[in-house]
Amino acid sequence: MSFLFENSYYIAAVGLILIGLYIMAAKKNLIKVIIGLSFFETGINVLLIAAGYIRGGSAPIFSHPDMQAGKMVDPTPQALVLTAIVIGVAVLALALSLAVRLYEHHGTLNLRKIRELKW
Amino acid sequence: MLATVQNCMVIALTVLMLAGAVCACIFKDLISAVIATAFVSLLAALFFFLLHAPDVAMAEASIGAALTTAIFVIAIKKTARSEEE
Amino acid sequence: MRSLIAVILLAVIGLGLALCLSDMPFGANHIATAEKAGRHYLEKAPQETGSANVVTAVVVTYRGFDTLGEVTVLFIAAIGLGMVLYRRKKQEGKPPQPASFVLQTGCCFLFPLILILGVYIFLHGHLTPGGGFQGGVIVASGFLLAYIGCADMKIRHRWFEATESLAGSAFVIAGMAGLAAGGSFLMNFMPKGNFNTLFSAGIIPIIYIAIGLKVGAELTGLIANLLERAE
Amino acid sequence: MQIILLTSFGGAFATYLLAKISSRLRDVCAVIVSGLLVVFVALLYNKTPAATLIPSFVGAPLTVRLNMLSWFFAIAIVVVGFLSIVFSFSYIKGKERADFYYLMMLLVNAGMIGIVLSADLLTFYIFWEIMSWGAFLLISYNRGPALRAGMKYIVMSVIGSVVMLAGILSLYAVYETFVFSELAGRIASASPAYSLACASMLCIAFAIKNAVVPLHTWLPDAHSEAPAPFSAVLSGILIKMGTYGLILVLYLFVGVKLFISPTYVWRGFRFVLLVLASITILVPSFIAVMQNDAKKVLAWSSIAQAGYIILGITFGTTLGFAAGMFHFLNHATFKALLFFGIGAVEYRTKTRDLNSLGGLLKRMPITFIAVLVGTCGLIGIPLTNGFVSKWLLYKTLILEGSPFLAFIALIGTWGTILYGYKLLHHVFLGQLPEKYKNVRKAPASMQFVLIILSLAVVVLGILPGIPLKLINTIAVSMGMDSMNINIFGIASETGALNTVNILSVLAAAGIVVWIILKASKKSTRISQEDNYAAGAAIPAERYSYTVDFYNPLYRMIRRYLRDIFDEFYYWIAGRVQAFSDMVRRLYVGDVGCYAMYILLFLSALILSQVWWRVW
Amino acid sequence: MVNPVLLLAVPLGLAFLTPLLAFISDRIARYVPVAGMLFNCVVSVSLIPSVLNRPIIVQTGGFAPPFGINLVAGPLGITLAAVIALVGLAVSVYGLAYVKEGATVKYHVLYLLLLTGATGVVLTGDIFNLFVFYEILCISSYALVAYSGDKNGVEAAVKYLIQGSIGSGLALIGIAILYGVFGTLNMADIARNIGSTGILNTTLFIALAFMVAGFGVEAAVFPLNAWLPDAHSSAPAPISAILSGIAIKVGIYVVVRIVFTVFGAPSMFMLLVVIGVVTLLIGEMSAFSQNNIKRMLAYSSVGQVGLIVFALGMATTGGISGGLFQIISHALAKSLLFLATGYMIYRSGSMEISSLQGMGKRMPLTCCAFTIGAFSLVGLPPFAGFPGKFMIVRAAIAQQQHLFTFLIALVLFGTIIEACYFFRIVQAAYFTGPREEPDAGKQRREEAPLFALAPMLGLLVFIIALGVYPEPVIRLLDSCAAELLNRFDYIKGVLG
Repeated sequence: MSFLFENSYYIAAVGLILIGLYIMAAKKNLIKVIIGLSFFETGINVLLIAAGYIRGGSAPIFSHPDMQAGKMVDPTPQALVLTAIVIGVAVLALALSLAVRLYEHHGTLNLRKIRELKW
Repeated sequence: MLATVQNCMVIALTVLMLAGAVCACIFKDLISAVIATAFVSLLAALFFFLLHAPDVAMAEASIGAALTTAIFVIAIKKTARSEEE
Repeated sequence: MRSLIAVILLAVIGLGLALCLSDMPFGANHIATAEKAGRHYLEKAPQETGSANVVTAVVVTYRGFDTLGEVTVLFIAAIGLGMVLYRRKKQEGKPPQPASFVLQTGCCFLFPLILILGVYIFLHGHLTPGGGFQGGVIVASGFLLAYIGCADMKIRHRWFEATESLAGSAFVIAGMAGLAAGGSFLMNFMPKGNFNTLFSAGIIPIIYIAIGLKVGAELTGLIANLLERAE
Repeated sequence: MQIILLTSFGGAFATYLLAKISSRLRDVCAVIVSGLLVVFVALLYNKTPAATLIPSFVGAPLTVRLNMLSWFFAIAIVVVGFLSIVFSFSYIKGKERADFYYLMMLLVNAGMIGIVLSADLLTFYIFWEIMSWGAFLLISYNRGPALRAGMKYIVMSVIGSVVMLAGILSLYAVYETFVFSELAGRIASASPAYSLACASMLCIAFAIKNAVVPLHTWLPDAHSEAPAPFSAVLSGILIKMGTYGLILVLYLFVGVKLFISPTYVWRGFRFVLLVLASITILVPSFIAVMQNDAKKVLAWSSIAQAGYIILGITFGTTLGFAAGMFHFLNHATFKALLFFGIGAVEYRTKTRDLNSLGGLLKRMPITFIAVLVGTCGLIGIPLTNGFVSKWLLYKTLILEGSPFLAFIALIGTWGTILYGYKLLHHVFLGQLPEKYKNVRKAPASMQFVLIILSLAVVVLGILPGIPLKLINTIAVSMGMDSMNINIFGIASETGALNTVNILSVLAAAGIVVWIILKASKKSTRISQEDNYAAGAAIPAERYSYTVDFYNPLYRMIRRYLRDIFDEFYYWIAGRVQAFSDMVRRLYVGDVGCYAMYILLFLSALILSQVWWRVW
Repeated sequence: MVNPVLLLAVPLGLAFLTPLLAFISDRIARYVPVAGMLFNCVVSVSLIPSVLNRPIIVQTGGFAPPFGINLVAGPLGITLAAVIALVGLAVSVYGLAYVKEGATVKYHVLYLLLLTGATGVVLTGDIFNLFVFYEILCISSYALVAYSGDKNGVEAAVKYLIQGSIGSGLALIGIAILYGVFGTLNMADIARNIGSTGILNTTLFIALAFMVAGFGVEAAVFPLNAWLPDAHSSAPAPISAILSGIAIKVGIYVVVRIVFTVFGAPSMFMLLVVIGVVTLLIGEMSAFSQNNIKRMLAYSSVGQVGLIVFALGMATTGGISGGLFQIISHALAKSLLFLATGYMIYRSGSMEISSLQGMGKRMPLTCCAFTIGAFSLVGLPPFAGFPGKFMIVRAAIAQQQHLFTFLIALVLFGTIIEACYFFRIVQAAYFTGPREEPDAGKQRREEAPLFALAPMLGLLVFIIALGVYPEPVIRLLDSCAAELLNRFDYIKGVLG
């Protein structure tokens, strides 16, 4: 149980990453694949934030003058995750617009059927 | 005591989150899957908050839960709603 | 069959990740020593940047270059989306169905409030949680609401394009000004002001305003593009 | 030296550029360039300049030098090059892309000059490659079947150059130098296995270019499909670059002392080369008999003649070396002559099919005489240069106790006689087909070339001492015994050769024959139509042409003369193609699969670390 | 001396300004990439002499390296930046003529940003910043592949996007692990923390594995390169040229930088070598029986990537500078090939090799450019491909190991296959098709426009110049190799 207590954030992160990858590798529908991509990215973000957490720390904002720097969580991963989230949404938007275009051309989003480019 | 409660809550959230993800994977109706995705994003935002990352939590909530879902829905509206052909 | 193979492969990858994570126990103080960047930021950010929100300090000054790149990524996404959905001839789609009265009124009522919230968030990025991105996204969601609710609202793309272009250029110009004034790109060359007040932290609020406007305009343009294509 | 290279390369491009202005200017420029080259090379006789082209190219200088050996080759190159350009004058006129043709001719020529001038392996390789791809473009020039020939050529050529590269760099890896003179001293002391490996790699590369038997398959197609002037260059000179390379390897790097030393390794190596050379003489000679395409006959004959050269050179004695070198020179003259002659015929009749030609003796007399002289040289009839070199070769083989090889070479010569006569007869003798009634003489520029080369064949046959003197100098410079040369031949106890004696004997025999002929009954001339046909007049198209000329022989040996190597190579190529097609199926087009590839790669890495800790 | 950060800031600023300029006139916007790349070209070339002695460390925001993001303008970075700018300049000039339809302004903006991303990747000294620029590069190439909006383009873009985002996600996991272990993102700092253990522990290795697998997607090494033939064959010609010439090279750079400088993992070198050979063989074999010319060129890029990775994996000065030389020569030659092919396809309307018949007559200069590019790729002197291949083979043989002897035999086998299919195309272009009378050829000539020919000829000049006199470049590359091999110098240079 204590293992679960300790690592539930990590479990959530790894779980999201793996589910995301599974969807991307095994699912046929392009929208599903993009959903998988978004899970994958969310999982990585959770992983990064969890890696930057320091037990007993507070948010890295000096909202009161008496706050101590020693008692704060690491701000760097948060900055990274901010960037990563925005990159994620950019990729997602582009992917969805491509999906719309793909649907116009092929009339389907089934990736098993969209195989004109091969060999 | 408080710590234990919080831990249990985190475990419950984890289970919920992964369940949501699995649901999104299983659902044949893409709109439902997208809603599940939004739910997962929301929980992730909650996680960020619990991990003392309010900036990220805000970003994830507004982007992951709101904006992404909107884009998904718009895109699904223009394509096919159901996963099977 | 494929699912099975995928599960096996993912199990191996999960195992690898777990092995890694066991090396970085959850909650450990990995930035205990002073030469770690995280520790440095926490301890020095208020003096060096004048920002109360350390994350903002990191995002805008210490790792400002990342942020510039990130803004660029969003810019690329907006432009790329426009390009992918580009249509040679603008076809006249059927006029969108007007939303119900309740929705319309609600949207029109909420729209300015959301905009104000967004602007507030990116103005106070150096003081409270939030910043240019969050604010920008909120602004964009306001516009999304307007698009859905107020169907007759037509905002010309050119304004968004102009805004994002100007804001992006402002970011780069601010960086260049730092290069000219302080000898290094994106240098926080302006006076730090009083700690924990609105007009403090040098160029951080300026950059965050630029980012907020840019992100808002880009995401709005993105949604507008997608929506237009839909109808 | 730099002037030579500059003229050759610069001239090639200048010609191409001038061609854009006018085609007349192009012709003039091409002739001037190739003529200048002849002059320059001739002026450098007996001089040994050396120069550095580029002080450092991928860490080594590019250097050139001239010595007797390379001068010997260079003069042959520039002369044949010059003649082929002159010959091209009318041959190429009115064909498409003539500018390009001239550019490539001159470029290939320049490449070959570069090869013989180069002082280090790197320079050698660079010029070798320039020559190879230039030749590829020229071989493909005629389209149609030429494309296949060109592909075959370039694939084998690339294989050859790749092997050569490996050989060169293996040498470099140990000795850290490309320069011939530095390598020459050091290899002798290397371990036999290592030097054997390097030598065989280089030998394979050169054997491909020289078309030694298991690696010869590109040559028949390439020679027959290339434009006639280039066939002459190809056969006369280009494949002999392989010979030059072999000489470098065997006599310079390995060293003649080591090469003919009785150690196990080198004896075996030499034995293999000798056997291959004799097969190269024997089999292609008879395959040539079987061909019905004039240029194919010559092409197979080139392989066989190259076999004589290799046989002489791999023998390793002064006499053998002299035989090989002299035969190289002779082959360059008479084979170029034959290709030019057949080219002239092709130019006028637009065909190379022996069965549909015939009786052109009256129509193209000069061409006939030239081809006659060339064939005599090819067969080795006294008073032509081919006789001298073959005589030297037999002498060597018999004296050094390899009568078996001499016997094989003799059988090869029988084959040569057969196809030589077939060629001559099918083209020039017999009946003249209707459609060639109005064939004109070859153009003047072609005749000029033919005459020059015919003279060369005869002069070299009567005065073999001129080149032999040179060859003797080369042999001595490479550490072999000297021969006693006079202008009419060799005067020594073992291999006395004097063309004056032969000349007088022949003259006497000729007179005797003439007297006998005079004294006997006069021959009567009979009209073509005057043969028995049951009283009916034979229509012109039913004239008996000689189609299956050597039918009994053909039936006898056909079974043994399949080009199994060619078939084998095609089989390999087919396998490779099929396998490549299979590999291509890896990219299935399903993006889920591709995602799996990525995951597979990652998990394989992780698994290997977690389980076996390999990294 | 110019600050190297301008190499990134100026094109970025220009790209942001382009939509504004487009309000004034589309014509001005078209010239923005040309201006940006010209600037980069001049700046990076002028920086080369000064970085040869010691790298220029550029701080951003005025913070010392482990705390702020820094750019490391070492010999390797600046050389690659110069190559990027040079090829980018040529291709952008080509784009002026080629890109006529569709969202042209957006095309030019994305194009400029793609190259900026590539420049950022090679210059940055911070691993997360590298990731960001890598994403700029990737995302703009996803979009540009779909530029024409036709069936194949969109399909290829979708496939590319999916694989590319899996790759970048995996790389980000690797970065996260590294940060979790060391608490720093500066590459030099990470390298210092890793030290010179030689053998990595499991955690570090897994981080490395994630990063290699992630960045390897863009580098297109064997199991990760399935996107490449699709994307390169479906993109518009200038984008294919950039993807083949620049983007995959940047991927290779990232992998090599991580393996050599950040981790200093000698145990991975052998893996690189083996992957390189496998990639080479599979690429060349797949190209062997292709009928679609662009797809064939794309597979040939795979093969070349294999060769480059093989060379870099040898981890000797000769091998690395050979590999880098091959990067440059391949960037020049392959972009030349794609540019030439672009107009050939434009004129013939088909990508089948058989449709190239008689191109030698119809577009002689384009065809000549194609031929020389092909010869250079095959490695024939006197073109740029020769010194590269020569150096690689020399370095491999100089290893004097049986394994390398075997591998080099495979590599040379691949080269032979490559020669086969390129020569086949050259033949098809020149020596097939209707035979024409010399006079009739004049009116059927349809040469590419001047703006397309000029960059091709420019690249051609570089190819020949490099092939004839490669020495200055090799000397430069030797110091690049030294930068990669001496990671302690790198660390000291950045952290002081």
